Amino acid sequence: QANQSIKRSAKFGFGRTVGFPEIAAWDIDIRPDGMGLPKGRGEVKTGRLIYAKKCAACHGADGKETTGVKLLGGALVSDSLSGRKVKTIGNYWPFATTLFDYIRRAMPYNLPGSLNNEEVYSLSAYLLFANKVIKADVVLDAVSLPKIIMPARKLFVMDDRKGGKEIK
Amino acid sequence: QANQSIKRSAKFGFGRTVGFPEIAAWDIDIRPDGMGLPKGRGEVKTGRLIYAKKCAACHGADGKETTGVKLLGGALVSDSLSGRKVKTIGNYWPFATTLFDYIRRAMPYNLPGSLNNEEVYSLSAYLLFANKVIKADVVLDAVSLPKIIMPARKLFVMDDRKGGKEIK
Amino acid sequence: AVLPVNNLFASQRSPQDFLPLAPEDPTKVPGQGPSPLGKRSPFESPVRKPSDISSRTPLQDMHGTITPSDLHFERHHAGIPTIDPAIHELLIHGLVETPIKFTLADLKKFPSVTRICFIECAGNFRTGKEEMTPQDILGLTSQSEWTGVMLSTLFNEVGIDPSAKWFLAEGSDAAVMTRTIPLSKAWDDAMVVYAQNGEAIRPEQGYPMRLLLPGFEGNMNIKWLRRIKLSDEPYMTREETSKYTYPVKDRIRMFSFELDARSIIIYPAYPAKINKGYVQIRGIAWSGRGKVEKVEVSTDRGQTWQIANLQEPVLSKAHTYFRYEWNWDGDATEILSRVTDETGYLQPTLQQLIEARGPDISGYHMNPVTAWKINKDGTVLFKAEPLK
Amino acid sequence: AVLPVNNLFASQRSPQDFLPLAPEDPTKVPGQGPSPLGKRSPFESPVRKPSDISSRTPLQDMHGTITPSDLHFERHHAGIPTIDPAIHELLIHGLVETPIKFTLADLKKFPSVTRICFIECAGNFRTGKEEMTPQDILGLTSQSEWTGVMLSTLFNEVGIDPSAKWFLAEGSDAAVMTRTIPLSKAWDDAMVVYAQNGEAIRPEQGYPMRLLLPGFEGNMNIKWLRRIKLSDEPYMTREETSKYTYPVKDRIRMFSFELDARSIIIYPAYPAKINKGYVQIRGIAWSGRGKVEKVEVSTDRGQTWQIANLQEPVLSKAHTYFRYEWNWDGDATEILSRVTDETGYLQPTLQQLIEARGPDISGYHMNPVTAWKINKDGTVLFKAEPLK
Ligand code: HEC
Ligand code: HEC
Ligand SMILES: [Ca+2]
Ligand SMILES: [Ca+2]
Ligand SMILES: [Ca+2]
Ligand SMILES: [Ca+2]
Ligand SMILES: [Ca+2]
Ligand SMILES: [Ca+2]
Ligand SMILES: [Co+2]
Ligand SMILES: [Co+2]
Repeated sequence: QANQSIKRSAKFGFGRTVGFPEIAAWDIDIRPDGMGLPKGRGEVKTGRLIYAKKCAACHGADGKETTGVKLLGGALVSDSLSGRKVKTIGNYWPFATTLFDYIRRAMPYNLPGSLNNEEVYSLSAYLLFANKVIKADVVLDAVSLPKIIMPARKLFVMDDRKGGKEIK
Repeated sequence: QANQSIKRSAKFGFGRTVGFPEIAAWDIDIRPDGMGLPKGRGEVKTGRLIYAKKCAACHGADGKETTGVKLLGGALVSDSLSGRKVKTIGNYWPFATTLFDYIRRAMPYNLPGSLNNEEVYSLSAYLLFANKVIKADVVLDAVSLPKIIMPARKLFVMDDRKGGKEIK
Repeated sequence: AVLPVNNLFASQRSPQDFLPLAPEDPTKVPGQGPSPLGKRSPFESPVRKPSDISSRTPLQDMHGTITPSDLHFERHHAGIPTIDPAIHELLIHGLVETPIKFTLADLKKFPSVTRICFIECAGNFRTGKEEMTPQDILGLTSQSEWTGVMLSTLFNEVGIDPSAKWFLAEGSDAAVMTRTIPLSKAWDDAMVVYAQNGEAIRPEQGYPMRLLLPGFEGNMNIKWLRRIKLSDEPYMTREETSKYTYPVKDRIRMFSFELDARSIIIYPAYPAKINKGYVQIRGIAWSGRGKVEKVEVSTDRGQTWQIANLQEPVLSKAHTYFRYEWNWDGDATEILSRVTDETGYLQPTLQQLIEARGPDISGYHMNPVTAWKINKDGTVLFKAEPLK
Repeated sequence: AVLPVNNLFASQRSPQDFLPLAPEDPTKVPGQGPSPLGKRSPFESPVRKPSDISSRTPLQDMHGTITPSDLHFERHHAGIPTIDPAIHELLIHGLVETPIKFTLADLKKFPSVTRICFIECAGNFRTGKEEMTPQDILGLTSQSEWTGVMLSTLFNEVGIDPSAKWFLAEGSDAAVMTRTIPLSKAWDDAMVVYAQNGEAIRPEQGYPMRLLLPGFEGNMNIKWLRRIKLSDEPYMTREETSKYTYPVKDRIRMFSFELDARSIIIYPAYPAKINKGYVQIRGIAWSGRGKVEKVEVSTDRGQTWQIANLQEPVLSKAHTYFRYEWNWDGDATEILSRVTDETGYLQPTLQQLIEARGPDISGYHMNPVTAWKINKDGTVLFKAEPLK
């Protein structure tokens, strides 16, 4: 109904052209190839400390669900790919970059946007370690993080529904 | 769009059939031919007294507009057909039955439905007299009221627009 | 085409007014959680303009055709009654086989039907000064998605006597509002509606039920409907004789039900201020006689006319949104709109209406083309043409 | 088909609850005068059902297709931000010729467009017990008349690099919600909208501006939109990997944007109670892929199917109201609806979905035919089919 697609080369001229510094202030996204990852580095042991202080309250001391305890933020850690009942970073996340991006933009839930890049690298390292994706001594930075192959990566497929009659 | 006119002879059977007494309690309408007018009668001089008590506050002591005074209920009385600026019973109302019907259902504004039939006949008589439609000694009842020919009657015509292009 | 935030209600709210506090960076503060009922942003407060007897829809603020229910115009003659829907009944009697009373619950059992249409007060036109908004000029019209039962369904249920030609509809308000309507409208598209925009009809629009007569004078769409009486002749109630009648030359026209086609530009309109260059002209057009066929816009004082875009879907007896893409060269001018409906009727100028009806022309059924004056500084004023 | 007054929110309000006072005869008491803003009747109080993270539209109470704005479902991941529209800006950058920031006032200067469509959460399906209302089962869908600017208009303004294939959309809420969308959707029917049902968009729906992607997962219609970035590949954000993905046999399906066609009977439905005889079956049907082509209703447990009436106008990617006239003979039975959309897709049964996707079927993109059990006493219960 409303889609009179308006193609015009002439510009309306509304809005304000912006330059690099103003864009950079908002440009927080991270791609699977690492584009967007900032300078800085993080280690598992630092991450473990920050996690205990800023995350454990909502995600549990070890990031796992205990029977009978409802975690405010849900479980983040699982042991293997087999137990798919609880979807976690270890068994369900296809890209490690997503972890950095999401923690930086949205966590901790009560103080989103409060972590610095080093903290986010460290937390990512700790959570990947806790999920048995990386070893305890791996140091994460803009180069190493995107190289991590997540266990669940191979399970993900793009939508293969094509519309039409087929039930898929 | 929505007008799938549903003609069916079979009844749905919803609702409740009602008999005469229940209908009569609500059946207050009056037709120009007098159908619906109740028993009772009213005189100009009684009407004048009721008017002073129950109506004058909003419609003025003599029912007319005085320059500078805004009547809460507007003017009800005019002298002749010529001065059509203020539309009143005398110069603008085509049927006397309307007066009875309207006063009974809606007036006085602050206590609608509070007048008895005798009062309404009397007020109608007084207002028709004040508008020079009837003489001071006319007695109004179900027979005499519908016979009154209102001065404005001859001016009224049914809608003669026929739709289509014409501006009318 | 500057349409700054909060200018929408410029007439109600001065820039000095208190504005609510918002965090400098909303991405750093968790927001409020879900709730049973939503509220407007504290930065938006659209309002009707109330007088003693009516309130007007802020047409200039409408970006669509459905009027938010709490902004639907009001016109009542003795206030809004408070009605208990469990007690309220609708009586249908007179020239019928079986007089029946229906509760709201009864009505909801019948086949239901939904339609979108406008309701407009027959007295919807004001003029007089340049500083008038669309709301001031034409705010006594609104549009809703109505749901209820076809009146014909109810009439089939009570059984209509062949001698019946009219029906009286009566409200349950303190005016016990009454109008006579030709029976043919019941077999055409009249409805008794109990829902408005998906939910229960609002108190100002007749809760728990109202008559809906698409395209007919608003006043006839009796609210708080409690009684319908079939008759072989009209009742000549006060609202169809003393009111809702108007001089046409040396006569007074009564029983003029259909609202003739009309349109109004709602942007740019007073108090908007526009800039040179691209301006999207927006407005609404409607007809009580069917669909809008076309809307034309003039940006040169009515010398030439261009076709405006109509927002789909175009529905019968419904406000139809139109848009026209304009490049304002910065010169003072006047912009106007005129509608043609599917019966071929072209919205007249005030002059044409005066010619047709004589100089005593009054406030009812006035649908003249209205113009906005664009000043060189971009300010917009209503072209308030004198009635005589 | 008894639909008693105030049963609508039976689950929220018990009959013992206080009801407001109304005069015994409202024709004898002058009512309240006009006001700037209307209110619901004190006898009606429709409500959403809120949880910690969402609230559901009371579908069973909807008599039309437009959801009243304050009853539009909610789903947010960090609450509703409070945003000052004078400060808020939308940045479009990345693979563009000229990165530009637009204020709300800027957006309103562009050509505006209005369309009616639904927005539905991709996780909109709950089952589990018989005492579930349509609101409980499927309340995360609502419909509005949206107005704003075509995203293609804004993209033409910034100039899109030929290498761009995707765009990231980001919200200004505390979740800084982010999704990647194929660029083709921008050239098709994506919009940035600032108005909902005629007035400013509501805070829960993204005030002052949101992305509108007709037919796509609700979550992608980014609210409180502050940034769009053109890219040659998707970002794999948390919401398109950890969430809004679902097992299909031994794989996990991601980027499944279009919502397949579905329907639900909203009357009679739990907790309604019907009587023998005429019952109008009512419901809504919709498809993320286009128009509803037909809706079929079965009143015999799915053995035979009859065509339902569709409320006109039938719009693309829009809730479409359907009705079916039924005579209930008083026997226990099950009633069901199923929709076919204009692509020929027929709404599947739960069994068909499980066959297609495997036994690990999850909460996203679940659109099975749902049935209501009619008991001999006229009570209605949800037929809660087990997921495995
Ligand atoms: C006050 C409670 C709270 C705190 C503290 C908190 N989180 Fe969360 N977290 C949540 C909630 C709630 C969600 C789900 C948000 C949503 O609805 O999208 C979540 C989601 C997540 C997720 C996504 C899980 C998934 O499978 O999609 C990650 C990762 C995460 N948090 C990491 C962290 C880290 C790291 C910290 C500490 C820096 C932290 N959280 C602190 C409440 C919390
Ligand atoms: C408290 C104020 C008030 C009082 C007292 C009052 N009226 Fe009225 N009257 C009004 C108002 C206001 C109207 C216009 C109502 C409307 O908006 O439709 C009116 C209208 C009328 C009209 C219709 C005028 C026309 O030209 O259409 C008549 C006749 C009338 N009143 C008669 C009476 C009579 C007789 C009484 C006393 C029994 C009375 N009124 C007492 C306020 C009042
Ligand atoms: Ca980046
Ligand atoms: Ca009678
Ligand atoms: Ca009216
Ligand atoms: Ca010029
Ligand atoms: Ca959603
Ligand atoms: Ca049977
Ligand atoms: Co009126
Ligand atoms: Co969601």
